[in-house]
Amino acid sequence: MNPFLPYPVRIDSVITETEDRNLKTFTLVFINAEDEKKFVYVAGQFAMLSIAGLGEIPIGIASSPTEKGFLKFTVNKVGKVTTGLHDMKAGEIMGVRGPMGNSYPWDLLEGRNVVIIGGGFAFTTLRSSIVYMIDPQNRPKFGRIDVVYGARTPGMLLYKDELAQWEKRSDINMHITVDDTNDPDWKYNVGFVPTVTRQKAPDAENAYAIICGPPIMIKFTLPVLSELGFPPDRIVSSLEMCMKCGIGFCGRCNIGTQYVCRDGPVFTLAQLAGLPVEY
Amino acid sequence: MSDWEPKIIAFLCNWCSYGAADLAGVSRLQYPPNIRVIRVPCSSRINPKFILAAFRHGVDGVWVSGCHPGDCHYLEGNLYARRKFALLKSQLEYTGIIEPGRLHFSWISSAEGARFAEKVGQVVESVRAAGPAKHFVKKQAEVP
Amino acid sequence: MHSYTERIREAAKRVLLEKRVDGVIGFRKGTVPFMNEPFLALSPQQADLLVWDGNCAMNLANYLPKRTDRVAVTAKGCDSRSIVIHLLENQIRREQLYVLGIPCQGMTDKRKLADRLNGKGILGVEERGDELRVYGRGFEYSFERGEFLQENCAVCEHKNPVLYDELLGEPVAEQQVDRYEEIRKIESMPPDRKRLFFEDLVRPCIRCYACRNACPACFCPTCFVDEKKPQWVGKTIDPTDTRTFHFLRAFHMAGRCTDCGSCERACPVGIRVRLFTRKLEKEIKELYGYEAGVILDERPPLEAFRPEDPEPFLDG
Amino acid sequence: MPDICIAKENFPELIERLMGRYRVYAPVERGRYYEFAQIGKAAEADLSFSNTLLSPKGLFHPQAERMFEYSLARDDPDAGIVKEAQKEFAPRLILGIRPCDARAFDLDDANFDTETLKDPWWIRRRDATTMIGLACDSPCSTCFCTSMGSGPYDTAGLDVLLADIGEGYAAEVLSEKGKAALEDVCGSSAAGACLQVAEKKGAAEQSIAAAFDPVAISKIGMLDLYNSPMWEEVQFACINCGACTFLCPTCWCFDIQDEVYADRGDRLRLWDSCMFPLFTLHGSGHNPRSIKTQRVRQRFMHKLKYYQDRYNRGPACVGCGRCVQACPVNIDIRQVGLKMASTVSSCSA
Repeated sequence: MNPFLPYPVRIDSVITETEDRNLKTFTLVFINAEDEKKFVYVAGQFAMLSIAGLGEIPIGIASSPTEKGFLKFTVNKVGKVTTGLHDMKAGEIMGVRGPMGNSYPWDLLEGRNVVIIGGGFAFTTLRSSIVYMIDPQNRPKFGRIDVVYGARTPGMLLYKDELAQWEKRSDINMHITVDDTNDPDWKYNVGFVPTVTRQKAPDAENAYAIICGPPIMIKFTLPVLSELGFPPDRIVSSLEMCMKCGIGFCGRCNIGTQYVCRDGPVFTLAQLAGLPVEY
Repeated sequence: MSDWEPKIIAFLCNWCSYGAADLAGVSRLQYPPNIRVIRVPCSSRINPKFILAAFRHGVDGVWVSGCHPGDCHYLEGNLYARRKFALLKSQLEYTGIIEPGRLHFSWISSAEGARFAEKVGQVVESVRAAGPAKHFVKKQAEVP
Repeated sequence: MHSYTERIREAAKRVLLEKRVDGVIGFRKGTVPFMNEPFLALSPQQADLLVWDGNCAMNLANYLPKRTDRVAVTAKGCDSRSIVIHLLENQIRREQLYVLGIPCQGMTDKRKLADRLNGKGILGVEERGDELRVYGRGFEYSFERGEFLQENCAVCEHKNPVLYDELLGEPVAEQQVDRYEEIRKIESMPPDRKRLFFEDLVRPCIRCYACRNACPACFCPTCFVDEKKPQWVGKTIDPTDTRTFHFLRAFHMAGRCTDCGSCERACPVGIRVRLFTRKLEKEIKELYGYEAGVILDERPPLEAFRPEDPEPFLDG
Repeated sequence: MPDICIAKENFPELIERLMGRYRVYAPVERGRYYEFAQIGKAAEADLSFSNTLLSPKGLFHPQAERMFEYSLARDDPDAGIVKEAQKEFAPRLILGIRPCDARAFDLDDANFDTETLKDPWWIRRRDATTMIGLACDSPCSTCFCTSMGSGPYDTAGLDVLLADIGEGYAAEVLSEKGKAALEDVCGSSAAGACLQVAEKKGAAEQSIAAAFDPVAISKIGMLDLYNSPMWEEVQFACINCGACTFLCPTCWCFDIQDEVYADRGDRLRLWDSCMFPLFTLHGSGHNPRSIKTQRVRQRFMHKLKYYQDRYNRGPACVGCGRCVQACPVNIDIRQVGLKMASTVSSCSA
């Protein structure tokens, strides 16, 4: 098994998620059925998306292991590969390599309340986690589930249809927010993620917080979580790094002794405190 | 070999030589079809990287044409470009990246359609004489 | 001890104590023969570590761009010319600088010596005036240092600094030499020979960019080799890629290179990269009568023009 | 303990015979320098070399390597599918490799050959290669292998170690591969050479100066070292070229790049360097190691601290001294190591 060789996949659908058209969700289907069997993943892991002629990029898996028959990735258009990917259409061939990295600590999360805090386009592996947890098979394993998810405007929220569905459910408490809006029909929260987190004040008792988002959001939300009583070893975050191999060989994504691709990308705040601040 | 035709990239200034190409066209002047035109805002837009990239990608010749010195749309663009071209051409030939006859420069105004057509012929013949480019073409990296 | 060493230490301590500068950039004694380490002395105590000898070849102008503090810098002829280029290109302000000018007697070429000794391991080297004593396991030789100057020093026409606040020694005699004999030899080769010559020249290149980074005139925030959209040069050691790299690197130096030799000295595989830059230097001198870094009130040649500039690139 | 002695006069014949069974790589003179290259006849191998300018790591981890290839032709049904590039992994033998360089491959195994993930090209080249080392009797002034847990007669990573005993080589067979390589060699008993080899080994080790103690560094807290003010002084001279990393036998970091040639393309693996800002630059423009101090610190911390902590098998440095010789500005890992080893720990790690 060559860990550098991508599985060939076909793009099944492309959905433009946001009003700025910079985020698209790609649904990928394995060309060889046996490859799908080998690609066993857990929420919080990522994969290398490979486009022949352009290169590879590490992207968090947005689909849930409970969803069979496809993989979903939501990709922000930033560089050479992502721009190339945004130009691709349903039916075209590309590659997927993985799954990679650890995942959210599901063994520790079982039997706990889970608070999910997400901002902007960093909601992808959080979607995977939510879909996984609210699956009828899995829902009994978790206590209360709170989700704080914010974007700049209503049009910048990912997975809008699903958010609306989750809002209607009683087994998950959604706190959707936008920084600002003049949409008269907006019926959810307005305000930054840290503020909304403080307002909704999820109980830290027996709870883990998973937080993903832009650095500025994380910076201002962490003190709120501390105030609410979350200790550093129960605050979990997923890091981003420049990666080439995704399996700890190429040497660029390390923070001290830890390779973000292999030992991460998910770390607790307690773990990060023991590492250089180089991310 | 006999059916080889030179492939030439022509960087033409929007304000003069590109206009001359147009004029040659509407005047129904005949010239060889070997040039692929890239329109640039000024001959001083040409970065040495462009010319090297063209040769790396396998063209047989490159031709840059701009306004006559003194007639630059931006007043002095081509006056700066002259110094760059002088050094570039001598350095490319000095380092053996290209043989003489592959890289051409000219000044052609938008009124000189006939001169444009004539110049295309000269450039094509010169590149044809130099033969197919072989040495600076990146076909596939020579790696294990 | 080299006579300059004392003077540099004295001047460095003085400008530090007078708070004229925040630091002094010079060299401290190296850990291997023929090497000294560029060093920033921040206190009079550290100033006592500064040294000068024939192994101070690295162009210290390299350490000036983007500095925000005030620094003194020891400058040979070539360093001072590169400082002039920095001033012309707004990489540092004159008020920030205190230049300790050093009339230069040339830098030692360790490769020439290694060749003479057939690769015998040199453990130590001592300079006594014009004499160079080298020793190793079971040998000791004495040479005339003048025979082992770096190539660029041997043909240097600006040994004395062109710009300084203080000159730390009597000016040395300048020489008039033929700088371009070898360049003309290459020019006279037929095209195929030229191609093979330069292909062979850069064949050992490992793309470590030591030549690029040792150059004081290299300070683009993003180098052309790192540009991605589009990518102008491949990152492999394929001959097309290495030749593109060396060509464009040298071309960026046109009219800005002071032939300090740092690039060639830095190359770990010994590529004579000055064969690229010196041709440009020659052309510029012939076409525009310009020498880099000698005059402070004239723009470098590629940022200037004259109406009567020659047009040798036009056909026929 | 040497097993057999091979007379020098019989050595060319031995090389010729090895060339019948292996692709043989040996030190070859290239003007001012030596490099390991495949030889076509025994006389090309020059064992009188001190060491090669570049480390032999390129034999296992080439500076540029084709990993995969693909078609991009519109009418090709397989267009866009990345496929393995065909490569040759026929048996080969490296003759005359220095013990420090051979040990480097053992150290890099920690990266490329893990329990769960294996680098296929590294592994196949390692499997296909037999290494006959040559002990060092005249180490360079920049050598400090003995401080890094290696030595001029180190056997780590080797299949055979040769020691020069004047009229011949005393060969110590260290593995099955080594045994196979020398199976049809007619040499004399090495019993008489034991004492001589031990003496030479002692003398060679004695001639290498102590540098710094990596064990001391392993005991200092990672963050204490990371936050030490020493890095400001160490980094000043650095010009951020990649000479140290590219010459280093243990530096393994690489980049992956796609190259397109008309309607087909290659996925290449290329040496990369932590000294380059691009190494860690995110697509967003953010760079966790954007300034020189961070990159210089990363190089030394990786070699002397992170690797030690992660794998508990000494530093990722074999003391070959190439970086000391090649650094254009004389940044000397021996000095940096001393500074690191004398860093004060805030807690007893």
